[in-house]
Amino acid sequence: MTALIAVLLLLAAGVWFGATVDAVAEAAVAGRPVRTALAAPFRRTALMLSRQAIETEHPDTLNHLLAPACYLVLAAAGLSVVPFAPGVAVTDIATGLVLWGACEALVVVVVFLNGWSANAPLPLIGGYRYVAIGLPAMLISMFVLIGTALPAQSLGVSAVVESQRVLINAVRQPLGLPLFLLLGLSITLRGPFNYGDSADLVGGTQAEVAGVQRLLWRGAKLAMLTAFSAMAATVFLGGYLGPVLPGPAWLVLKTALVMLMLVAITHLVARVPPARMLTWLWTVLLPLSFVDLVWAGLEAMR
Amino acid sequence: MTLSDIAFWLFSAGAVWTAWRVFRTDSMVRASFALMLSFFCVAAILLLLSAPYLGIATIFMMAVEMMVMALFMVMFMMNPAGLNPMMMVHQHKVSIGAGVAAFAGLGAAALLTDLPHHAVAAGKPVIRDLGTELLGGSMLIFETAGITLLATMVATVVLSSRSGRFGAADEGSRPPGLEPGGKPAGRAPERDSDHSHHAEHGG
Amino acid sequence: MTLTAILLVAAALIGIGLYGALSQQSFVMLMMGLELILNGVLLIAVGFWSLGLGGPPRGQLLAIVVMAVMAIEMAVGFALVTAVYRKRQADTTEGLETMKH
Amino acid sequence: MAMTALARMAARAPVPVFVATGQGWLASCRNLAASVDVAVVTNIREAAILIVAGEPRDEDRDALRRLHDQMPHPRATAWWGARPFAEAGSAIEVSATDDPGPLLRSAFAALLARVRESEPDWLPDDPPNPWQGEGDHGQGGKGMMGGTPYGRPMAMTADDLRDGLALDSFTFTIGPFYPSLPPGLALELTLQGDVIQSARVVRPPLDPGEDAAGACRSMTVGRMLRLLELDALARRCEAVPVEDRDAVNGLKRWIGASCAMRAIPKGLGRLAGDDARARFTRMVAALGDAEASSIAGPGGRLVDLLPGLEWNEALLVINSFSHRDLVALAPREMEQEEDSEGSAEQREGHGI
Repeated sequence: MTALIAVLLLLAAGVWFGATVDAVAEAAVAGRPVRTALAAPFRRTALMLSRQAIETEHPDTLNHLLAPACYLVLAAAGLSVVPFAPGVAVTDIATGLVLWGACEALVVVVVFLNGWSANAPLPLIGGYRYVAIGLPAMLISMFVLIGTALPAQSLGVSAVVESQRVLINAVRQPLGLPLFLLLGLSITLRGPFNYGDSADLVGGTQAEVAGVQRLLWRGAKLAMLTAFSAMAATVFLGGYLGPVLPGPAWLVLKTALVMLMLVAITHLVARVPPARMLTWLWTVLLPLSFVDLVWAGLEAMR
Repeated sequence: MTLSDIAFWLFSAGAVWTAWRVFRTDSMVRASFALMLSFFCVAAILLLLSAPYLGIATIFMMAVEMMVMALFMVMFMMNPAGLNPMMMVHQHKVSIGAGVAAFAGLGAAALLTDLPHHAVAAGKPVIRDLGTELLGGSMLIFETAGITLLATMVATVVLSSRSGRFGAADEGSRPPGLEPGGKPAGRAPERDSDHSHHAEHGG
Repeated sequence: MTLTAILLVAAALIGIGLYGALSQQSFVMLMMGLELILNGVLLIAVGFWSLGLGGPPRGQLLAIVVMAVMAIEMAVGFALVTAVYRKRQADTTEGLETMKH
Repeated sequence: MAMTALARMAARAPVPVFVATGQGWLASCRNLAASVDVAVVTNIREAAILIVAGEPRDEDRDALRRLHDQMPHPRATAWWGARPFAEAGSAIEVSATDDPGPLLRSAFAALLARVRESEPDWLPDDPPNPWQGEGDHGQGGKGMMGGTPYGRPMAMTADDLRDGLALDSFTFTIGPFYPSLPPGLALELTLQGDVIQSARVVRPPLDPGEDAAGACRSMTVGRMLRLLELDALARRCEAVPVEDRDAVNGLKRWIGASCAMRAIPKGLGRLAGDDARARFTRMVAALGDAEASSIAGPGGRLVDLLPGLEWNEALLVINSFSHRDLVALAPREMEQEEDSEGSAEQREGHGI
């Protein structure tokens, strides 16, 4: 029960924190006043709530409503495997990493459905494009995650945390965290991996959405950012492990750190055209994840 | 009736109903994802059957597979959204008969056979068992599956790519002669080519 | 939740799958039927493993093999659809009246 | 009328505006980007106020009406140095020399407080063709292929440039207000998936005139950065005061550090020996210069560069040319001009 409350609290706090950091970073890069950016998330929320929701011509209504809701649920489900302290997790199962992987895979489905359901060309192109990039990105993350399971000798997330008592995985498997961050950008549709909601398609899967629907999708994206950051902090940065402060505090701090990194990358690094990214994913990044896996295996056998 | 019994019947009903919807919806994308939901219901039953790894792995795999399925649906169907009614069937009555017969036969077999009763002991380390089996006693089978998948990948690329060994796949190709400069071996590709686009989709 | 109940559910899935595989003209829909049959097989395998035989490790191995078969069926199926479409502009089984090039 | 707390909160946000640029108005639009009162959005679905900046061309008027009707309620239109249409009821009129910021802000607050009425549609909300009633299921024709559901003809297969898999192609028009294209340019594109099979110029880009070269350049670089998913940097670029050397040099450093140049594939859109990356690099280097830089007589046609390119690459190629070069590269094509008019698949600002 405490774990469930903790998950919901962390999600809510993460959505607020993510929105604020995002607005501040955007204002800083855009050369606009940073102070008003602190209130910007609330104002934008109010603005979106006071606008009409769009209905396109003959949309797939069921999926149009389900997609943002499912995205939010996936964020919560993904976060549920993260332990806040020894033994305190909503789903403390021996296959936590596989469950997280299933959430990743379903994000691809949800984003595609979001683009599909509007029954309009630009969202559909966005959805298609996202599938092409999102699937290989997800494959890479699975290899990287299996790498972290090797020293823990378990697919359970708690065991992965405990295996980092001496040395965190970010140091033990130096390729792991950077590759995993790519997935984070991909499943939250951000910056260099924003192929679903991209600007050249005037918002891609979001091109035909306004009002509450837009707000929901935005919120779900930020919730997923929180869930991913907590997962990255747990699997690569030792999660709740740390001196002096209590365990949950460490987890929150590390989560915030990962979120900051992702937000910075979002606004500072350019995105390459999809065809080029697809080539890189299959020919450079996927082999790199194999190297990471071999590295992790050799290290675990030591 | 315990809680897990109720869950089992709910998921069973879900699995069968979504499976039925696959062939009854006009929208091809919905059909793909109805199939995905059917798999998810079965995965939930697997979880109830104390097979946690298999259950979650099924969800993981089917999410990806059905995503690809939906893509191919949109690609190849001329009306993927089902804006027009969609009923592309042949030998319909025979198929219904075969489906009913299969269900009746298998169902009768299930009801009439004296089935063994020996449930998994609670607390059995099933995931560890699976791991040691995969990489221990049955390693050869597991590796064979892996190699087969690799072969599948190669075969898939060969089959679907345009550039063939002897020319573009859609132009028809002839292997070169058996001796250098000789007559091309094999039959000349026919130039009839029923390239009437979507010729098959009559009313 | 008895083994008989599980086998009945699996039989229903296999029945629907067989109907789909036999009746659908479109290749992709046909493959959905095949997938459903395998879905039923997976349920049967795990059902026997869990309730009938007391969880022998090889039962789970069989389920993994079934999943691999599904993946292979999908991949080869789609490759064939693409190859046929390239040549014949057709995505239905009637487009394959002849195996000739 | 008392505003609700929600509306008060919303009214403090920068006014989301979509700018429809008309003749001779390119330079003034830059000032909007620098204003703290407004946030220029690139999607009409996000906008609350449509700014018609300068008189639209006669042939763009219908497109503008369609654009307006895509804006979600509550909405309004501001006419900045332009004559309002007859159907535009209570128009916000801003004279050409004024800063529209304060007026927009008060109109926005009035809209949210429901003091000001939201504008009704300017065009009838009908499907382009009747479709209901025919066929077994009222789908507008016989069988699965027949009819024109919702007035759209069924997609038909066509040849494909990428790998010859002849799937359903899709023809539609983007522009003249598409945010990733230079103002005024409208293209009719035929797509297979996201690969462009053929392109035709429906409307040429607006001619900016000699004195707007500097402003056009920062707008073009801004569009380019947005295509590279650097929205915040694009805003900085659009708002940067061109006479402030430090600010401009700082901007160039930001752009360099973001790997924007290296993100563009080499050899993309090669024309007269230069590829898109080289043109963009030169354009960034020339930021802050007032005089126009142009490829000396580029020669060639824009529509010949596009087929075979993926959507994002095609937009990168288009925006790698300076506005003046584009005017030369994409001249008005006289034949079939009226053909696409009234076609069901007009997409003006963006999607549907």
